[in-house]
Amino acid sequence: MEPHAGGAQRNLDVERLRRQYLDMARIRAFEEAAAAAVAEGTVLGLIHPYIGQEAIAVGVCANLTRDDLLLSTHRGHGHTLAKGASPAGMMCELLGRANGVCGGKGGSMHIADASVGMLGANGVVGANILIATGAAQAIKMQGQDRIVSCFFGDGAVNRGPFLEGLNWAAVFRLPVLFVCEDNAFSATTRTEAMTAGPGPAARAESLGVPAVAVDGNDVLAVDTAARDLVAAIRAGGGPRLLVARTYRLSGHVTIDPAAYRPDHEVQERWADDPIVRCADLLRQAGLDDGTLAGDLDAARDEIAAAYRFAKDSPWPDPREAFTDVQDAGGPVMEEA
Amino acid sequence: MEPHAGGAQRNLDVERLRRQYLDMARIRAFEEAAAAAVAEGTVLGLIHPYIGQEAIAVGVCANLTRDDLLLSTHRGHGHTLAKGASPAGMMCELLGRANGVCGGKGGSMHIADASVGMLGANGVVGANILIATGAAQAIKMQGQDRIVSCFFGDGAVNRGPFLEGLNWAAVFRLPVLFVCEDNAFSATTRTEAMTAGPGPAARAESLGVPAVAVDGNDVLAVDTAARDLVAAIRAGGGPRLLVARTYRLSGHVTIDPAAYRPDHEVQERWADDPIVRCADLLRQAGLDDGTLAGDLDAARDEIAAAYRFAKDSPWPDPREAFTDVQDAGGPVMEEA
Amino acid sequence: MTPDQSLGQTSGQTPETTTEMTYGDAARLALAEEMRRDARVWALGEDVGRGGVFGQYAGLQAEFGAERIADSPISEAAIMGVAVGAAMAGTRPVAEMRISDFALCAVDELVNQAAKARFMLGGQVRVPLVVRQPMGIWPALAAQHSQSLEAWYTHVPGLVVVAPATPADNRGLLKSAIRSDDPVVYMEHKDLWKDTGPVPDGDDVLVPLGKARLARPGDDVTVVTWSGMVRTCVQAADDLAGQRVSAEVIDLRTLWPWDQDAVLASVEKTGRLLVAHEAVLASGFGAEVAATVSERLFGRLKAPVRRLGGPRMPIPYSPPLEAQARRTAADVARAVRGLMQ
Amino acid sequence: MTPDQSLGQTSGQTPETTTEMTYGDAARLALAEEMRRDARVWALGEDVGRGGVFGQYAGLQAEFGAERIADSPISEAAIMGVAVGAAMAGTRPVAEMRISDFALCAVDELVNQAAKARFMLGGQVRVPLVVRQPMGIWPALAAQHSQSLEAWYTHVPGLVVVAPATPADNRGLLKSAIRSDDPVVYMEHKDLWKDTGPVPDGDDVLVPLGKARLARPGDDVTVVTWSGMVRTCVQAADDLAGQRVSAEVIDLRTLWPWDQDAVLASVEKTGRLLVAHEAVLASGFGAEVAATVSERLFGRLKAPVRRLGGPRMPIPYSPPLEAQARRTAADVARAVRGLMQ
Ligand SMILES: Cc1ncc(C[n+]2csc(CCOP(=O)(O)OP(=O)(O)O)c2C)c(N)n1
Ligand SMILES: Cc1ncc(C[n+]2csc(CCOP(=O)(O)OP(=O)(O)O)c2C)c(N)n1
Ligand SMILES: [Mg+2]
Ligand SMILES: [Mg+2]
Repeated sequence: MEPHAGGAQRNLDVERLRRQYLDMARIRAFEEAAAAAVAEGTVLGLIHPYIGQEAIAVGVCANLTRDDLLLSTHRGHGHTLAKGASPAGMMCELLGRANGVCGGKGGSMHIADASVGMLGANGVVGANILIATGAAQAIKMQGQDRIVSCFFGDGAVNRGPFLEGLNWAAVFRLPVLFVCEDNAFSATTRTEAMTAGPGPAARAESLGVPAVAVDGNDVLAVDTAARDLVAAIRAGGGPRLLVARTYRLSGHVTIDPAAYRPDHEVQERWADDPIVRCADLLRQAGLDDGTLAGDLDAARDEIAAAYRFAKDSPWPDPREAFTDVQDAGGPVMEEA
Repeated sequence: MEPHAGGAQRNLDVERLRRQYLDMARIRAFEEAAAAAVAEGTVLGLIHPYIGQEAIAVGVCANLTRDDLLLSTHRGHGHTLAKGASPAGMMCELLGRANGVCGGKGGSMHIADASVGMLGANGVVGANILIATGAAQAIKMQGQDRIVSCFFGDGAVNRGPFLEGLNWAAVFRLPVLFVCEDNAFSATTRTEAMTAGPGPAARAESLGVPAVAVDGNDVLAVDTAARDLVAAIRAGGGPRLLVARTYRLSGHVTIDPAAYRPDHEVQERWADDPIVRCADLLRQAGLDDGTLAGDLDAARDEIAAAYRFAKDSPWPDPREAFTDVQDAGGPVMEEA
Repeated sequence: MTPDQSLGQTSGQTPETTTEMTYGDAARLALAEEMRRDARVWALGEDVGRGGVFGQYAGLQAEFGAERIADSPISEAAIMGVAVGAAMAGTRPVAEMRISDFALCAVDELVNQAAKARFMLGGQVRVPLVVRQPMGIWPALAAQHSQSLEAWYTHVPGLVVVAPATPADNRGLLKSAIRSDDPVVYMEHKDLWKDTGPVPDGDDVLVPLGKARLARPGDDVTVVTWSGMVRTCVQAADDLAGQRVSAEVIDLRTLWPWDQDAVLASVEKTGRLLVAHEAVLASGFGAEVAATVSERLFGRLKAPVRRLGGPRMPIPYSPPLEAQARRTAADVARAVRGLMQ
Repeated sequence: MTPDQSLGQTSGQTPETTTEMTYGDAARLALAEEMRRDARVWALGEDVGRGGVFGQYAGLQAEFGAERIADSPISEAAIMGVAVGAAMAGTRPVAEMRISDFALCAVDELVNQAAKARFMLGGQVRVPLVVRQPMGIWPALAAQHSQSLEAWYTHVPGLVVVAPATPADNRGLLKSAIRSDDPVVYMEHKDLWKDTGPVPDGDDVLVPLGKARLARPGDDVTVVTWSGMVRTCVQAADDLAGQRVSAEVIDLRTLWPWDQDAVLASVEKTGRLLVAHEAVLASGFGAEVAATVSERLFGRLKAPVRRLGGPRMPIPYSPPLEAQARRTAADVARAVRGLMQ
């Protein structure tokens, strides 16, 4: 594993960083709105907030095109937004409305927007690793000029698909960027206690996948590392793993008070908030507080509008439950 | 991964080595007899011969007690014999007779002899890794003074259970010796082409399991390496992996001509026959050719007697098919 | 609802008194009791140290320590496979799958290993293992957290399959499952955790495997059901009583072996049978019950055996869509009335 | 044996001539034809480059190259999961599981992912994937290489389930499966690979999914079966003909969706039904057929619907024990005669 030089040393592209700041703010605002919606009862399902990890999705997706594909986890809102999905379509999905991105069939844990290459959150930890690998194989086979990115958590490296998928991707030299978001937790258990050996990067390298580790709360570092890895992958170099160290600032789900974390730890980690850190960088680069606050407001406004739109949106027709199952032998709605 | 000093440098225990020579010869004779039985039609199932790999089972099991447990693969005759099972009971099992070790229910792929701690061959590649890990956890939990050994092939390191099992064993610091027999093939495909990265030892170390590699055709090297690893495990050091490089001298199954291997490769590997190498060592230590040939004859005679015994043994009563399924809700034989 | 009446007996002490508790607490109590009784019993799974996702392990790690209430990596295959090995080697593990859908990551370990080991090895080993698989629809959990696949496990030789519907049964059956020397797939319904009911006092009250429970007596029609649908069917029967239809509700409790005698006796009495379950209708366990009863009572039925089950669709997320996957008391009542015509 | 008569039509060219070939070769031909026709079709699995364990891929890597006949690591979960992703991303993979029992290492990928992805994502993706799972008893392969779990897959929304019994069907149905836009569990029977039969000429002769085949016409009793049991049942019917019992044998071919119309029409004619399969009787797919027919033709049956299936035991190794797990022509004939009494 090569430690990756932080991005700070490089020439700073302030516009790019500010777009990332805005995208991070949009994700934060989305997650806060989603949590509020759960509290309000307009969202019934479980929501796994991405709060504190925004720099990873944003820094990675800054290096992807719309044609590139993305496979995500149960904690997938951030990835989906960063890949370019509309917050309104996503919010409608969370509220189970007809115009949700998945027509209300999937909800938070299966959120997806194929129009921007986002092929699905996943309710099964680690399952997306194999799907992403297969998508990359299809890309290679079809001679397409695009890559796949695949996000998963530190807990997923203890499931078999991590080994089977990374080995496979390396054997077939597939264009896939694996991103391990190490937020310290597997649900309510500390991953560390359940993970032997030196960690995800060493595991990947033992499987023939070169790995790089970065501070996942430093969007510039993520962006820079991702840029290099994506370039290597696009050049036909085969799969890569980015390990991004971060911290889950919320509970595992919105309704998890996460009281198993000592207060001081949580406070320390909030002090490392990736959005605040990005703001600091932008401030150093000359942006004023008003501009930065304005971006946050804009993000919040956009998401608030999306939420209002979702609340006003229609419920799906019950008959929709019977569609999209299968062409031959699909279910038929019984007459009451 | 620490490369392991070959055993040759150590003081040679000739009696021990000769016992191992005899055990290897017994395995070879058993496999030859089993292959002949398939050709003759007295064995109907598939037989995966252990020919060429005898030094591994024998060198490892020389360091186990009868109380230690062993979990094996589809290629399990060698492990079973080395752990101390009777060839007659095993041969009866291969021939499907009533007095087979499993009463004829399991056959070659499920051969087992719990009375010597051999808890089963397995028809599913890699499945025994998790079972062995669990057995080790039970041992630890019960405060017993024994360990588990778990053999698997180079192909098994591409299945998820390798990761899940080794990680688990390391997390819980369990008394289990994993043994990867790298015989170059996964059925008819070369494992190398399907395995990325530096190999099983590196994978194990990335999972927190210290690994040692040896020449698996050198029974002395295997014995010595296993002795050290077993000592570390018995001392409470947690799991270890022994990677034993070898070569499958037969086809994947007896009926596989294995024509996908170049002749010269097969010839070279036969020149490295572990039994011949062991004989060389014993000759150097002063044993004469007559003694060595006598051991081979004794082994062949013992197995031939076992085979005759098996052929004369009774078939199981059909009603036996309905036993050992489950206490509540088991099957009932229908009256014709 | 009439008080529980048992078609099967309970064994052990005869309870004189009961305590009201939740389905979740009843299971917790059962596990604690069995762990106190037998040092070989232990549990393993993700987050069990913090009490499990539904609180069904709350407080147990404090009493029994981290070795016997063992937190695990996110490795369902390992949880199951380790449990198999640990069962073979002298312990009695309770393997927690968190959500039954995740048990699909461990099917080889359950079906090819746990279920067959005893047989393949000619009885040389036993696999006394309980696999807990919380099943069924819980609001808005969508398609990967809601399946009911009990029928699968009834099809697998070597497995016992249990699906308790009440707090009393969750205590008494979990205890029996833990004492079973064979692997038991133990499916608690996620929507029942908070249900309360009377549980017989005394720490040795078992509910025997394989015995159905008469959830509600009746004369006109038999409704056979299990798990989360039991309360739905009892509700329907209560509603039907007002319409002068007397429905007998039988809670199978154990799906393999299932209590054919109890079902056949009831249908012989009523002449009519509805089998109702939450799982997908097609190839659900209702088919086995219906096929068996149709054959055994041929010519003695007043109406065809009817089945009610879920449509063959993944469980949708949005409430109005999810509602299409649920079977309600109204659906049950309608089906029963259909049988009465 | 009478010539094959199709209850369903075949589509595409009307074949004028046939060629005799094995079940294995018919499948090989089908895959080759579809790969020639559609560059998106490819196959992946262990040892497929050397022709597959049963020769069903022989010669294909030479024609199509190692990218489209892709050897894989021993990673069933990856074979399945990769196929899911590759299907979503524009190709049409044929995933080879080698032996259906090994597919149990990949159930999450099949059931939680392949089967549900289209639905969960509201139709944004499709998963045109064929999973080949050679099933059934082959002499002395024992309990981990012999299972028949077709019933499981019929219970899973989103899946099509196919189990061909003849060379012609193995060609025509594999082609239809590959052209299906939904995931298909395609179960060839290991004991049929070497069976020969006439296969219609022409490279565009499909057998439609969901249509049964009349394997042998008859008047007195209907025998519904599939896969390896078809020839057993035809044999039994031939034997019964000598005893003046005229049995009609219907080969379902596709288990989901299954051809209810064909079955109901036949049983309406005969008034008697036996469903016979190799899989374990309990919760086998025969239960679904029996329950459906018993309900739909209530009062119009001359005898109870009977089922014949395997005992609920793992498949034993030793021949006399294994024989107890098999269902023979004599068993079928006996069951049919039982219906005639
Ligand atoms: C196979 C599987 N097992 C268990 C779960 C339950 N579960 C959901 S999220 C989660 C924790 C995942 O941890 P990690 O991979 O680190 O991702 P994070 O939640 O931290 O983003 C668990 C155990 C699951 N969804 N899938
Ligand atoms: C899960 C699974 N997949 C496939 C097979 C078929 N199979 C049996 S042995 C074998 C090769 C195993 O190779 P390796 O692990 O190196 O062991 P070896 O045969 O070389 O001893 C395969 C693929 C199997 N038994 N189990
Ligand atoms: Mg995490
Ligand atoms: Mg090998």
